[in-house]
Amino acid sequence: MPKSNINTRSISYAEAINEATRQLMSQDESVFVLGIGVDDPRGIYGTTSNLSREFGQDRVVNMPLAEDAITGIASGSSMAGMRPIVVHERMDFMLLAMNQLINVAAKSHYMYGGAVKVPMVVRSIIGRSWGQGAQHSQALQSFFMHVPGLKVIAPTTPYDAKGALVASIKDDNPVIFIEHRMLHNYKGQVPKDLYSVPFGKARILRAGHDITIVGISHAMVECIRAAKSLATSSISAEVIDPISLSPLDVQTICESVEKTGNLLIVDNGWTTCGASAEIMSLVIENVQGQDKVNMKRMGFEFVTSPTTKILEDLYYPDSRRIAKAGYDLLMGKETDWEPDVQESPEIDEFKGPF
Amino acid sequence: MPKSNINTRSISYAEAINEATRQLMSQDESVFVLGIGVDDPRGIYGTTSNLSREFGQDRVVNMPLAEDAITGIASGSSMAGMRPIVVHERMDFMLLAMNQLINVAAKSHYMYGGAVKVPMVVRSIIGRSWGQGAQHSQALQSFFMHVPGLKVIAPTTPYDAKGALVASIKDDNPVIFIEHRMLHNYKGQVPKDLYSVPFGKARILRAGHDITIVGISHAMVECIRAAKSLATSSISAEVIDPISLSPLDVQTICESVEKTGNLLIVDNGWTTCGASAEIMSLVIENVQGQDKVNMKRMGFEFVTSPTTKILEDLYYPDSRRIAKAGYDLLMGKETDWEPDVQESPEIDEFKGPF
Amino acid sequence: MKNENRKSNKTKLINNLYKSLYRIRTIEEKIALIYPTDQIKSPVHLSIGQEAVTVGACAALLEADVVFGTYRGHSLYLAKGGDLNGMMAELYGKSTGVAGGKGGSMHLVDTNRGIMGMSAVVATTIPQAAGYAYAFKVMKQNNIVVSFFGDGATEEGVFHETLNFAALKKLPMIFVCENNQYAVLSHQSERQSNTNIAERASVYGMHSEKIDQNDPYTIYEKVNWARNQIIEKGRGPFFFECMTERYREHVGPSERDDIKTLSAEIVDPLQQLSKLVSSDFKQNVFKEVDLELKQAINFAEKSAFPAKDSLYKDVYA
Amino acid sequence: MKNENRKSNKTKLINNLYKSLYRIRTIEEKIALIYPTDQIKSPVHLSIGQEAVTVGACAALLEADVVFGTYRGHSLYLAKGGDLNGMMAELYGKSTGVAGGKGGSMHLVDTNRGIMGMSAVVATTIPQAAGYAYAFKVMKQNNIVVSFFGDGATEEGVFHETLNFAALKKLPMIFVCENNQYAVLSHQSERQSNTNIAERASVYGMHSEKIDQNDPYTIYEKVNWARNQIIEKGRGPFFFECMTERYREHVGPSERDDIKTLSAEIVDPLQQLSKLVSSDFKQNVFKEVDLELKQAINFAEKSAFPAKDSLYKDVYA
Ligand SMILES: Cc1ncc(C[n+]2csc(CCOP(=O)(O)OP(=O)(O)O)c2C)c(N)n1
Ligand SMILES: Cc1ncc(C[n+]2csc(CCOP(=O)(O)OP(=O)(O)O)c2C)c(N)n1
Ligand SMILES: [Mg+2]
Ligand SMILES: [Mg+2]
Repeated sequence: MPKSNINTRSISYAEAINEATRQLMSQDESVFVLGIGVDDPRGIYGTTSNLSREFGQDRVVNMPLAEDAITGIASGSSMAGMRPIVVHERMDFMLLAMNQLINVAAKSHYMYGGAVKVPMVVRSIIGRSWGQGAQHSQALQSFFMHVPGLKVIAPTTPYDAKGALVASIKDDNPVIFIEHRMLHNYKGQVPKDLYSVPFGKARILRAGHDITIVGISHAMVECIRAAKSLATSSISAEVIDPISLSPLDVQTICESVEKTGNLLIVDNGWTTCGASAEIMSLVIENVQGQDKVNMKRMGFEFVTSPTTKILEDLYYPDSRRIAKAGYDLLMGKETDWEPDVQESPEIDEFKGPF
Repeated sequence: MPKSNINTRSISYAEAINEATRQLMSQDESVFVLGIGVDDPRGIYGTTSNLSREFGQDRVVNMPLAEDAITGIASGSSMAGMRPIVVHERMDFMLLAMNQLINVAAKSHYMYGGAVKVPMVVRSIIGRSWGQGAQHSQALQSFFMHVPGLKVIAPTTPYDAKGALVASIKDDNPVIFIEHRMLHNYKGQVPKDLYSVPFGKARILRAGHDITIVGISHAMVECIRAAKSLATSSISAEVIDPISLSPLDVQTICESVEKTGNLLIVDNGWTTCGASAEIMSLVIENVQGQDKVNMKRMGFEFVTSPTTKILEDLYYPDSRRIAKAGYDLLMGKETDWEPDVQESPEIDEFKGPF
Repeated sequence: MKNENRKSNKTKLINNLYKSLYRIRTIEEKIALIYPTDQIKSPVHLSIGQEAVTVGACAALLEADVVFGTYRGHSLYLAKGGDLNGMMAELYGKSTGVAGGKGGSMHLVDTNRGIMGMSAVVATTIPQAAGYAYAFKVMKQNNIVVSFFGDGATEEGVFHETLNFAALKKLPMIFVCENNQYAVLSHQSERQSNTNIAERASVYGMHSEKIDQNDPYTIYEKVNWARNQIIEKGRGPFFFECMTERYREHVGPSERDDIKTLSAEIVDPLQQLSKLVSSDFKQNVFKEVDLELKQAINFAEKSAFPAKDSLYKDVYA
Repeated sequence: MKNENRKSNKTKLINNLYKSLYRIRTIEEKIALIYPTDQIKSPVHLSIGQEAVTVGACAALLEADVVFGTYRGHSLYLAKGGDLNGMMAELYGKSTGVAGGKGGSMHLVDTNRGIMGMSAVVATTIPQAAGYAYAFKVMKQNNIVVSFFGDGATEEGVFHETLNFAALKKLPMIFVCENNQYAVLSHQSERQSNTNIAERASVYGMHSEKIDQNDPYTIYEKVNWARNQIIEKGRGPFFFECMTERYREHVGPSERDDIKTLSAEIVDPLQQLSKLVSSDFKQNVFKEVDLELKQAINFAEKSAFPAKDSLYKDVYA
């Protein structure tokens, strides 16, 4: 990731997505955006703002409420040479589109023996906070990782958001592009020009040697905070952002684990059959027979997301609990170490409705 | 599981399902069956045969092609006190019902603070062989294991099929009941009376002490064969059938692994973020810090299911490859050991169309 | 029935409709006022302007009749007799809420009053309502189910799947579309090739009718008639598209700024009813509602937040 | 155009329709004969009896027009010009098959002929066809898309979602429902509250018509007219419900035994056409088809199975 320089400036994650979309739409006529409310003045949290004014309603298509058809329409158009970007305001709505995504889009290239290509991006946003509750806060990355034929990417920084979206749009496969509502307002240095962040390459966001912490999507932000807490107790955590979940860069993770001997995986999602289970299993398969590694997964509590804040706060792993888990893992037992309290301003300051 | 006695007789897996359904429908008026083709003379491979004659079309409801609505209709009826059993001829069709299953049925009890119950069973059949191909052979158990609020059960013997279906129908939650087309014709001793096979209790189908093999759904049949192959080389494999995938009986698996020190998990499904990743992770979390364990997962190759038999045979783990993997795991390296060839008559003898 | 009797029945009904509508309007306006204090940490979708539909329809229902609705559910919940304290506490995220604080504004429920739930995913309760009606039918229970949903919901596939099933099985149910012409900021004409929803429903072979007035009494009469047809003649299902108007933003407490003027044809139901009700009656209603609302807010404020371990409760029944 | 010219054009067309239909019928009957030998390890859904729909419709299309179909796709594939060798080899699971043996009978494709694919999951290609048509529209390409599907598919939600979108965006496409009245063994009346599918489609605001004849010429004329309306006047979409009859089991090679007599009104299209074609012409067709089919079977039999490592190819583009 670049340091600030003449060609970069600080913009938000949402702006980075907007910019990647705009630049590619200018460059390539076949790129278009479709989804419920994409031309709405609020522009899906700013990520699609002004695109319809610039490119017209044929290329920024406000759709009827029809997620399954929207997905089929996108894949059909992609077979005709277009490059659709479908947008879902909530990832939960993708459950209405599983048939078209998994039975059709993911399989078309293979099932037709390579005769057709289905380049399409499906953007979706994981919700959180302010009583989003059961049906507006799901994080279903593992469903898509499970299925061959799909690629899955979940960038956490504005830099990676722009570059990964560019790579996704240019990719010739169906790509599930996962955002998190609590990341949209984050700012970071982003180059003005087009660039790609490649699939299958993890990023070490913080180097360290005592414990490896892998954080997915918004959990990454909490992991960085946890790493700072651990540092106050002289524990040096290496924090890795996989960015791309399918394909997944096992090698970078394994190299880190071989160095630290300890692995804490924190997903922004449920752990059962989740991304964290996959990463843990891959590490076992790769490092077994070598040195002993301590491992732990964290994620959403295995319950439905409640709306009331007092329970919601317990539902998500926060930096405090992550730091504590890391510490205890390292010590090999439950300790009474208490981490510094780290603030999570993006959550505390977020106010409804959405 | 009972030995043959006066109250048991040998019936097929499909007959066991039919019998459990019939007995509970006789006992409890609120139990009913709905789905596409459930009153069809072929009776979903015999599993629903004759039920409509006995109980009438109000309780064996042939449905329009509308999987999402069918699921919502089932959950709505269950809130009114009925106990619906939804049947999908192929598990792949459940992808059309994910919204109602995951956004609604799985969450209702929690999201309404316990005010409503959604007792419903969703039966579905994993297809295989004879060119089922990409869209008629998926095994999506991990999707349902991932979601709190759902129970998931995948029995492999006729005895467990009957008892687990009884338990599922009596359960007050949405239960995903998973069958495999290649198991339907298998026969086994099944009691005439009603009995339950409880959730969350694995079954040791074959005791052993050198390696633990966990097999899921039809993969279990291949694991038993593999265990026999291994026995010819004096390797004693303990074969465990989890039966219930959510809740999952980790304890039985861990106890076996502590004894054998080797674990091979063979799923009838993809491994990435699959049931096998979950089991491996749970075992790590439970036994770590203790003795070293060698572990390996197997499942479908990470590609879309092809139709032509020559590729299909490579796509699925068979007893030969399972035995070989077990042997090599035990030896800690790749060996040139070659297992006995074990037949898979249920696959070789199966002829289309379905 | 004598003419006078009929007249006095009608007066009573109008009074009740007025009271119900005034009460709901007042409660929601109060919610909008409280909202900026952040005590309600839940996305609220207000029905202000469109209460006539649920108020009119529910006036024709018995307590044992069942309704299903959407995230825009306060009005339905209250019109069907849902407990106000439980609703307020739920909005405040308290343990005394109807869902113990786990559901919030979008998932109101009161099974004792036949309010079977509301969903944040558009159109999802439509097939559930049909399933409930199917149960009524096979259990031979003399009640009906009413499914409430917006104009946007009629674009979802499951709407069509359910209409077909309900008509095929002649279910004892009524579909009520609250057509406020908008899905968030998107007008019906941007989303539907034929904006006449009642016409689209009619092809499934059920009685289907558009009601233009946004008037609770008209809606009451239609729903009452349909209910009688179902109960007495075994007919069903029925479909009503009720034209109405939402005054506030899609979600949140603010006035709309996305449309300059509201449709001229659609009148404010509260103003209309107000003309038909005596001022004495109104004064009483004002007082009653004021008191009830104060108590409910007090109840919500005073109630405790859920205990931490309740996070793990009710995942499974 | 002179009357004679028109007549000779019509004769030519009838001849072509006959040839196409005879060819498809013969090929499928041959497949049914081969099937018991287990060389085709793939579930085959034959169109025998209902070929008129795809034969008639495709006769009105250009090569660059695009079609999407279902698992019952042999007839569509052949009518649209798909390569017979590639299809046969695909059924045999060979590497020379149109999908390299990975798709089988249910997933035929030939992008050079505008055959964009067929799906084993009912109704899934309907929105894809609309997406393709949307691309034609924005890319201003003067071609159309035809979506073929069965009567059962019209029960799925996505059918409704797609009709709304197609009509809303005035897409250059034609929906063709092959109504054989059955979904597997279930009659339309068990599944649809209103079995008039054309009527159900008409409420989306598109030209929608039921064609009763099971006659390829009639269907050709309608589709040809609709295509011209789309290309010349920018109209669209159009909907045709074509009544037809399947003679074989839902899946597999056998004759049906689930219905005693086929609908009296529906005639066998091949017998009908046969009366309009000279016996010389027929003799030629017999020979040609016979030869072509022998060669295709030979091609399929002689071709190699896919190499083992092809299992891992084409997962990603
Ligand atoms: C399946 C689904 N898609 C999209 C959304 C996002 N969304 C929430 S409300 C809404 C508009 C619904 O409009 P309508 O049905 O007319 O109801 P109204 O809000 O007008 O009462 C949309 C698109 C959703 N909640 N669920
Ligand atoms: C979504 C889905 N549900 C169920 C099935 C099982 N199934 C396969 S074909 C079929 C009947 C479809 O009938 P129709 O659309 O009329 O086509 P036809 O077979 O008559 O050509 C059914 C129910 C399926 N393949 N896909
Ligand atoms: Mg609306
Ligand atoms: Mg049919």
